[in-house]
Amino acid sequence: MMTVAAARQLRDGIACFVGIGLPSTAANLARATHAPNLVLVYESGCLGAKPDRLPLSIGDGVLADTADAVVSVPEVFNYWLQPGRIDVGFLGAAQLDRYGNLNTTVVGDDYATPAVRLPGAGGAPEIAASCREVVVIVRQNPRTFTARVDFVTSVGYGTGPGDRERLGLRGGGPRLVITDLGVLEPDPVSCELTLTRLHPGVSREQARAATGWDLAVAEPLTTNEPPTADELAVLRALRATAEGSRP
Amino acid sequence: MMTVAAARQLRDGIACFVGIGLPSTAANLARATHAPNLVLVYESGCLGAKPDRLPLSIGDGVLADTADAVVSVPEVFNYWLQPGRIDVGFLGAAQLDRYGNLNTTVVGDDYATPAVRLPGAGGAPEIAASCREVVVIVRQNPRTFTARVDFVTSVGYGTGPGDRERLGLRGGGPRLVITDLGVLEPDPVSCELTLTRLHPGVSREQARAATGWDLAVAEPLTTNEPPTADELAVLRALRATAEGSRP
Amino acid sequence: MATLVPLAQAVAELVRDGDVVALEGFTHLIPFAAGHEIIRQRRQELTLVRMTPDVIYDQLIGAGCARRLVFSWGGNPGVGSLHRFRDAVQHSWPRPLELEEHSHAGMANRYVAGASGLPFAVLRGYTGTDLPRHTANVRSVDCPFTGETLTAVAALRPDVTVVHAQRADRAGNVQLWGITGVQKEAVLAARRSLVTVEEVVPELTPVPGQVVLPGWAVTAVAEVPGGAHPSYAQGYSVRDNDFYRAWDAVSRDRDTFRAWLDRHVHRAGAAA
Amino acid sequence: MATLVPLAQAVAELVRDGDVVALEGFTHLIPFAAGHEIIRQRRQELTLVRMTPDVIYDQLIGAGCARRLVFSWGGNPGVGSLHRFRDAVQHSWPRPLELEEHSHAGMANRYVAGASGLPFAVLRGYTGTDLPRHTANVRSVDCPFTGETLTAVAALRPDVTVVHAQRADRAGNVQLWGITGVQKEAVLAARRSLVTVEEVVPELTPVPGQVVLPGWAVTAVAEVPGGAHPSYAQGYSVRDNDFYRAWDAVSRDRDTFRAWLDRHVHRAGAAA
Repeated sequence: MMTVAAARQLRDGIACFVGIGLPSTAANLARATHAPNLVLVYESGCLGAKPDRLPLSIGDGVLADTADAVVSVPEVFNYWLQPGRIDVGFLGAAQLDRYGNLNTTVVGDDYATPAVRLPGAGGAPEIAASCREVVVIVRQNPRTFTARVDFVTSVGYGTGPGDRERLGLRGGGPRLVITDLGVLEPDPVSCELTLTRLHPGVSREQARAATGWDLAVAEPLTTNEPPTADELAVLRALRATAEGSRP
Repeated sequence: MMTVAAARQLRDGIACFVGIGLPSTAANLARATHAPNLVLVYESGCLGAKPDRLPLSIGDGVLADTADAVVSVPEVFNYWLQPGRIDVGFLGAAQLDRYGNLNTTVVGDDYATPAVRLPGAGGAPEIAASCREVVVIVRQNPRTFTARVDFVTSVGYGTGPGDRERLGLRGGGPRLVITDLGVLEPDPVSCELTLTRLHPGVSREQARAATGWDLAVAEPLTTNEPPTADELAVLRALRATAEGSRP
Repeated sequence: MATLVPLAQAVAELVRDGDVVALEGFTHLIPFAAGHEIIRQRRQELTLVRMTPDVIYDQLIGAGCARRLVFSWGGNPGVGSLHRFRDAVQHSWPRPLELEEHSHAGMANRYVAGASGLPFAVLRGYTGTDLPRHTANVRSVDCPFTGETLTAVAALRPDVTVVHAQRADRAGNVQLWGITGVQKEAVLAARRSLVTVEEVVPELTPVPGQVVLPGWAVTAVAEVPGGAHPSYAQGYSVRDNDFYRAWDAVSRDRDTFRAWLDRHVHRAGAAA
Repeated sequence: MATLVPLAQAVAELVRDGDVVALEGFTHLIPFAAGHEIIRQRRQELTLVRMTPDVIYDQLIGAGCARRLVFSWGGNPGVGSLHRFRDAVQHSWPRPLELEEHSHAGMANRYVAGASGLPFAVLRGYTGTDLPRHTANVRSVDCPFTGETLTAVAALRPDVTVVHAQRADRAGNVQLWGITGVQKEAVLAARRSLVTVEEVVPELTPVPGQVVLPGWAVTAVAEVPGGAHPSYAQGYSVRDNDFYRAWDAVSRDRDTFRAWLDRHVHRAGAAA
């Protein structure tokens, strides 16, 4: 459902900066259903990749083979991401706070001796800064949805309204957080992430219990349409191409 | 003779930044005679061009067709010239002073209303700054060899010893000035251009009379070997390929 | 997604009086046909930007389209001077021409900064020359790590960049190869862009040395076979060196130039 | 001009204890064989630099070659964590590992600055994150034209960069294509460079999407067919995804890892 909900967010014809895993699956699902002209940009330098199977890594050969252009890594960041040419950036996180700030670096209070060492920043800080909007895809539980992230790897709305402008971040910031329970959106005034939609069969109490802060809930709170038969069929077919990679 | 003298300066295997006209002819003469592994770099982005005929312009198709690599114009300046990877840069000029500073911008006292508007800087300022050494090829007469250039387009030794270091210029500066009368080299102490060699049949008085300042002369003053039959034959053959372009 | 439109319409829509206009192409792939269309539509007060203003800018300047020229080398490559350019600078004919001049390295980096969404670029350049005295767009910047002083150049952001390429597909993806110069940067630095191409093809077969500009990064594409003449399009045509040599005589005299312009640009367009 | 030498000799001559060493290759063309040779030659106290330290750096770190890691994303792409990397950071095994971490954009620009002979590069990045607190190589710089504050990153200048490519000719000209990542910049930023190639051919036939590194910009070339395995060389091999998945189990346990290293690196080399 996370993947389907994410795919539905992608309008046809926009340019989308894609990481591997769920974002790549969602983007390719969108391309195979309602958004055939979606432009997939991978940080490996593949612009307009049109993979016919799910790549296991962002450097998979199928991305270069099917791209409109393959450019260097400095170029993809400097000429394509940085000037704001990308409409939507997809990000995941190990921790996220109420303002959509993301941590993919370390879990624990001390950076030098972390409880868990995570992979680090990758392209995320500049994707979060420069894409016109950001969609976060992350499973919702109190460990991940935390009042304070241990490390700010990528900035959402900082400490609240006006922070992005003060920092000179030119992209719009997180527009949606899609979880396994529902969808959160920033409050237009406070920038605080607010539960706006639930997936079918999920209750607001479940979502609040899975959040490490006092989660605001929109009124009315709506429920997402369940995946259509077509979406599920395409998704299954896509995953079957991925050579046993994790969903 | 200028062309032959310039070609002789190019050791085999070095990388040489070439402009069109005499420098290109000289570099290709060298490649066709004693320096088959000379690397020709053109500011159009052609690295290691091996033209079989003289190109009329630095963007001639034969340069791209025969190059080891064709790179963008920003790249040729940023990755190849600027870091000091080029051994020798060839430059011409409309005016040159005793410290080898060059003018290719305007003749006349007032920049805004010049007596003669010249083409401008092109790649010259950074060639003069960054190549390990510079060879200037220019016809010698009092109008060109002037006590003060009307505009410093490219820096030689500035106002004298230590100036290049003070300005942060990392290349070595003009090592040779090759004219239709002979060869000038900077004095190792004063940096002032000094007549060190004459072409056959030219007198030191002719050279001094063709110079707009009191030209220093080295002792002993030697005379260049005349062009060999082989050099002349290759040069004629090269020029015949240039579709009637000027020598 | 780039739209495929006729050249006249593209110029009418994208190039406006007073615009900062860059026509790029480093000796190769110079967008002559688009330049002629700008002359035919009698654009005025343009700031013309180009690393190597050569014959096409000599024509635009002589036709009176330009108020200002931003450049790094202005000449007829392999031949000599640009007489219309010199006449404008030295005698204000047909109108005064303001100049802002740079080195190639400076111009290239100004486009790089523009393409990168940065307000400036850093280089080793200009130091000790008289160039920075005559422009506000060259300054110095200190390295925050070493303290070393380097040169900063201001980003170039043309209102519109025009380039010529070999091919495009129907989605407006553009493919060029051979000497590709600064075209990618000039297009990406601009607010709007127009690419004239030798041909529109169903599919862009990959070519060694190619640069591909995705259609979503280009505003408009116009099919103009031979649109780079007298420069050339590698794989399609060779440089018309005779034209460049002949231009010297045509452009020396104002009347000869005007007659040439009338016959080969204004009336050529009217017939088309 | 690059010299053609056997891999063991190239590593012996070019990679020294205590060096700053960059092995680059963005998922594609990762120089595994060269990394294994560094392990076999038991290099110590290296500062390892790489945008995406993945399995090859997990092996180098687990083997105890590294004192310090400079990177932007450390993981097993598409699989999960790097257990040797985590063990070194979290438990100092087999020795403590200092970290300096950046974003991809920052690392890429640090190489660009190194390749360009500049002490720093400018970008929009890092702002508001906790990354700059933990490194001295990220600072701010003010635009001398607009006054805007931007981010500066210090140039990377590795002592030696190692990359893998598809082909070289006998003059040491190197050709790579497909995803070419940051390899050109990493080679040009380094004081010395080693390129392992799938094959040495008499002539480099041009290929679409190619990057060519002229032999005079490369120190040494070593022919190592399959030298990128388990990553891949487009046109020669496909990525061994099973190896990456299997690495997760191999690397979780110190003894399993040591046994693997002994068998597949140390003894493999001795037999060769």
